[in-house]
Amino acid sequence: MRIIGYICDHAAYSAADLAGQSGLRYSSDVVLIRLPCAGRLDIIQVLKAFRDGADAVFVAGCLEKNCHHVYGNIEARKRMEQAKGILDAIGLNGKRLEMFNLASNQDFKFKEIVDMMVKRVEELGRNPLAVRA
Amino acid sequence: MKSGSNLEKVLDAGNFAVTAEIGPPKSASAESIIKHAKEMKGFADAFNLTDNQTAMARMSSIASAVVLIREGLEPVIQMTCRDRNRLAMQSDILGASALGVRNVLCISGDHQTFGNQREAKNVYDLDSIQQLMVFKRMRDEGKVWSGEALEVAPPLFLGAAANPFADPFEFRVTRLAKKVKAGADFIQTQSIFDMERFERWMSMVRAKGLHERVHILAGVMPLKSHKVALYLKNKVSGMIVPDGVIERLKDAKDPKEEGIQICVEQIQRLRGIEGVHGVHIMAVQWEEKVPEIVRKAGIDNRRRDPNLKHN
Amino acid sequence: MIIGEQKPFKELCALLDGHKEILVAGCRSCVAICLAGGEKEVGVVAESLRLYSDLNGKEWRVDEVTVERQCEKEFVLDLIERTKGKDAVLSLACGVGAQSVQSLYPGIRVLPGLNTSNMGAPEEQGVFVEKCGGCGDCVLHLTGGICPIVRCAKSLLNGPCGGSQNGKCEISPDVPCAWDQIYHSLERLGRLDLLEELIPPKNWLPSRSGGPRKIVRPEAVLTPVEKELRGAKE
Amino acid sequence: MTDETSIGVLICSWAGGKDGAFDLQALKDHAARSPLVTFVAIVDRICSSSGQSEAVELLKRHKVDRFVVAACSPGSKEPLYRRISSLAGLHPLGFESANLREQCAYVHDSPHAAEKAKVLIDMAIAKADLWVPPPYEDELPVTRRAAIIGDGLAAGIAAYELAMQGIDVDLIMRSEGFEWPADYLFENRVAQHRAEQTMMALAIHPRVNLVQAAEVVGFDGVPGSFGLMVERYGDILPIKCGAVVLAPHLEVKFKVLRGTQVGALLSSDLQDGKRVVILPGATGSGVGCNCVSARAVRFAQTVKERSRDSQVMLMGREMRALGSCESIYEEAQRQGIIFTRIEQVPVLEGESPCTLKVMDASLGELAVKADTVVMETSDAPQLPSLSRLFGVPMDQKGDFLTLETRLRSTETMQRGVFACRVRMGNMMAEDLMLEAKSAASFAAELLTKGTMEVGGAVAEVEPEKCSACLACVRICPYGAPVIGEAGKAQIVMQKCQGCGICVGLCPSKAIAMYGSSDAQLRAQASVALQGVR
Repeated sequence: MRIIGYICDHAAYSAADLAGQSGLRYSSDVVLIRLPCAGRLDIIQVLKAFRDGADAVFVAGCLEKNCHHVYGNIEARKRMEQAKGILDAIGLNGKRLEMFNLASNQDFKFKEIVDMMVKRVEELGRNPLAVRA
Repeated sequence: MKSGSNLEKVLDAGNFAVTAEIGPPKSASAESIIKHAKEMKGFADAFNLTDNQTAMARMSSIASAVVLIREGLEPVIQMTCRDRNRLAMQSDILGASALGVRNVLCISGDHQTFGNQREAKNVYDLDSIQQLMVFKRMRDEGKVWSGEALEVAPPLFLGAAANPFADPFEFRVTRLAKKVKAGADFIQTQSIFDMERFERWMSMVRAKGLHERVHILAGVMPLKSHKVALYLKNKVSGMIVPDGVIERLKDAKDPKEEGIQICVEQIQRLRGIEGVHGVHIMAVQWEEKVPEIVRKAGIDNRRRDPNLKHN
Repeated sequence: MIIGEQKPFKELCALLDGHKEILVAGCRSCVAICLAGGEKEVGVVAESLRLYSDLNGKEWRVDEVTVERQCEKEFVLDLIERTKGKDAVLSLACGVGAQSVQSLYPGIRVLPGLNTSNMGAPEEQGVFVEKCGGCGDCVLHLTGGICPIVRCAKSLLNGPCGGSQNGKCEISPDVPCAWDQIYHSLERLGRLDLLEELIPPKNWLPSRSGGPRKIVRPEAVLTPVEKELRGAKE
Repeated sequence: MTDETSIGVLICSWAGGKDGAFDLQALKDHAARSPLVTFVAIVDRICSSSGQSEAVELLKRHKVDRFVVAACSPGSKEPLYRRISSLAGLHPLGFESANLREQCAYVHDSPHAAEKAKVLIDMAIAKADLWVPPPYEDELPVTRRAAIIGDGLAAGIAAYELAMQGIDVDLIMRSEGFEWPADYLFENRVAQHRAEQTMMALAIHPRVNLVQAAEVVGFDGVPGSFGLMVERYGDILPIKCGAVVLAPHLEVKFKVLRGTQVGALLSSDLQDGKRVVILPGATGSGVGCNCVSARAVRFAQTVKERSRDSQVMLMGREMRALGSCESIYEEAQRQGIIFTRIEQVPVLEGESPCTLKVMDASLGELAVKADTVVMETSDAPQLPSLSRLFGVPMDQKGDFLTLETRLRSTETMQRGVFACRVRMGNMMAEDLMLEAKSAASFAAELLTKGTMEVGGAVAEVEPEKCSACLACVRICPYGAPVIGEAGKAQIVMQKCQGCGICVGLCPSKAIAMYGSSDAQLRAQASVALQGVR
């Protein structure tokens, strides 16, 4: 299984760090990619990740109205909503993609998010492209 | 005399005219028109035949008019700008005229998206004012719009609609003036429920002297229930239904009876307004009630007193 | 500018069915600005198609390119290399662009990826509204700078119909009544008198009634001599 | 491999945590197998001074042009890596990090952690390979001068604070003279005394240039060197500065809704109008139902003191009395001033005497009779025009919207422009002074250094791809993109804060981003997903 988490360099990255410092365990199938802000991400990157076989992708930004870059997280959410629609149309369940908002002290929530995405892949099954390999 | 129609005669003689609306059927059979004709004969001076009302395909207003003529009633054909370009309008008018139709109501028409064939393409080559201009030229100059002469000009009594309840309110009288200038001989208004606003509009009409240049027939509609009233109020653009009317229908033991009663009272009140030369009754899918309304309102006497101007 | 929007993804897939070598071609002009066919949308569509193909065993090979203006021959000719071996071009340009690609590459099927909608303007980021009907006989001087041809659902020329209420059109409470706007615009300009004039039936000849319209600027067209001296190959 | 790149990999000896979640030697061998890598070394605690020296030494020796640090979270370590990079003679931003501790050793069990560490290090190498040196200037000169705009206490305090730090200040005021505005309410008399002294000292401070009867009409330039156009007696005066502090004056007034005028209320015995109700104002102009301010309590006390047999009532949703204001509140209660907690905006019926229909929090619906109704109102008339001119948006309360979320409460979306919020806290003078001091200290931070850092992880437009669609101009929170003279977008580097929102949005893919390019993000994902398909 492979899950890509695009996380913003502010609240989300801090929450992930805190999760580490708190020793919260999560699946090593989850790989994080750091973004300057969730608003940096575009749909193409996400689609390409799925084409490479990612079973799920999640994006984590700051809490709404609390974004380090004012509203980059809202921009990201809109784009991810669009991407979910595309995934559904393609026939790859849009539920494989989620956007989350985190505060920098939410290490437990970070772990919950990761666990939830792992569980979701278990429910939905692996990306058909990944299984075929 | 422009057309020699009965309606024109009644109005020019200064009598209080009554017109009533008949909706042509979604049918290839004229049975329902004949039925309405028999019920209503003698209770109105002329009968409007709607043209694909609410943008739904129905029997054509001209064909329906011919059925009516055969039954001995006088038709007013309605013609929307939605469904015909100027060529079709002019040819249809020539044809209708040849078949004995004298009265035409020029209207924009409900937008096609209201109907049951939303995908249709509308025409709107002309608007209703331009339509009046074209028909007036045909009648008065004996020419088609481009100026080419007609062998025989159609004798027409030209009507137009007016909606005192649409916005911008201040413009509504200007628009009436434009219609008069364009050639309207008579006006049939949108259904009136808000009497106060209508009176305000009429006073503006009188201030411009328009009531002396055109015959205004005030539109009325009997309501079957408060639900219908609410629908008109909330869903139909350009309709104002006061809460008092809705309450009356809601509280009534027999809402249908009450609906007729309200309509009758409205007619009586409208009759007293200076410049109102008649009423236009739109009993949508309730045409059989027209005789009752006319009788109760005391305007069923088709014998006219020539000394009374629009009584 | 020209406003268009992408056809639904499923429709794009259906259009491409049976083709193998596909070029998704965008345009950097109007359709980029209306977020329908610029390089980013080309990327999204191309990537989506690849993913769809992989998942459904379509074996599409999807290439992508975006040109400066798909409506201009010179820019479209730059695609010579990119179109080699392709059996379909999915054009994310407006209908004009798609046609110019087809006319220059008659051997390749050009499929429209967009529905070209109208001539309009961005009202705010992400909102595009039709403003001009291209009727060929402008009346804005009579209507307070607001076009009744496209902004009125019935293209009326002599004022609002009876369906205008509270500034809204009868077709939907979301649609402003153009004639209400015209009225208020002329009111602000102190020219309500213009509304009293009868506007006669419109000449639709310069609109679509005259077949495809063509505008020729003689001073800009190269004369036969100029063409000869340039050695222009037509 | 990109042409002419050479990557060094430095693995911190503590990357696997103190207990060593994975075998560093194996990781080193793994990284060394990458064709992109010139050398790999395990450095003993890279953040220690010996570790830093060792890192610099290694980078120099192997003549690499960029490197990967595989260590703990880069969050707080990046300044250190910049130093290492600079000392090694490389671009200060020429490194990528692999967070092997917080994102691997600490969160995964050991066999998995070892595998994951390899992935993370490969991702960092792939990203480093595609690294493009960004435009970067860490010593861009800054105009060492501040412009403070506003009348009143906040402006004065900000100007004084900056002047005391040796910075020349232009204090641009609307008012003609320089007078101490009397309508500030202090919690603390010592603070009041100090503020009064400050304001007096300000007028004669050699570093403060008072620009009176002046209106700012133009603002341009870039952070670090702004230009203001100030209109004064019909003349336009240009002012150059490196930072701007916006500190408009908040006027607080008591407005009579019914009955006796304010002057009469405060000056003489009340003849009629004995029942006085004081209401809080709402945002805008109407009656509100929010917080009862200490100022309103003071006003009530004054009325009560002038006319002992009057009935004075304060209404509001909240009775907030912070700090020593608590004593004012208690004092007022002792004096017999009535406090009514209301839930909704009261409805006034009739003239004087009138009836207030209120929703009391405990008693439910009440009808209160009053001869005089007074409402506390506040207005910062200069604020909206400053908001427009400087591109600092206003919030719903009509106050400046600042970057509070970054714990930098007076920083705004415009770099180098700082704003004092006028509707903070209890509207006590101390609150305003805190805002002013905060803004001054941020401005001072920028100006005293004399230089600023520009560039790095910024966005950049490729003009030949730009459609000038304005999407970036409309979306950027910082106002960094503009349409340049060539009719294409360009990003003012001094304003860009590197969020990349425009990069993800641009419909023509005409904006590239240093440090997080499409290719780099793509490469990281590809490596992470290697072998999955």
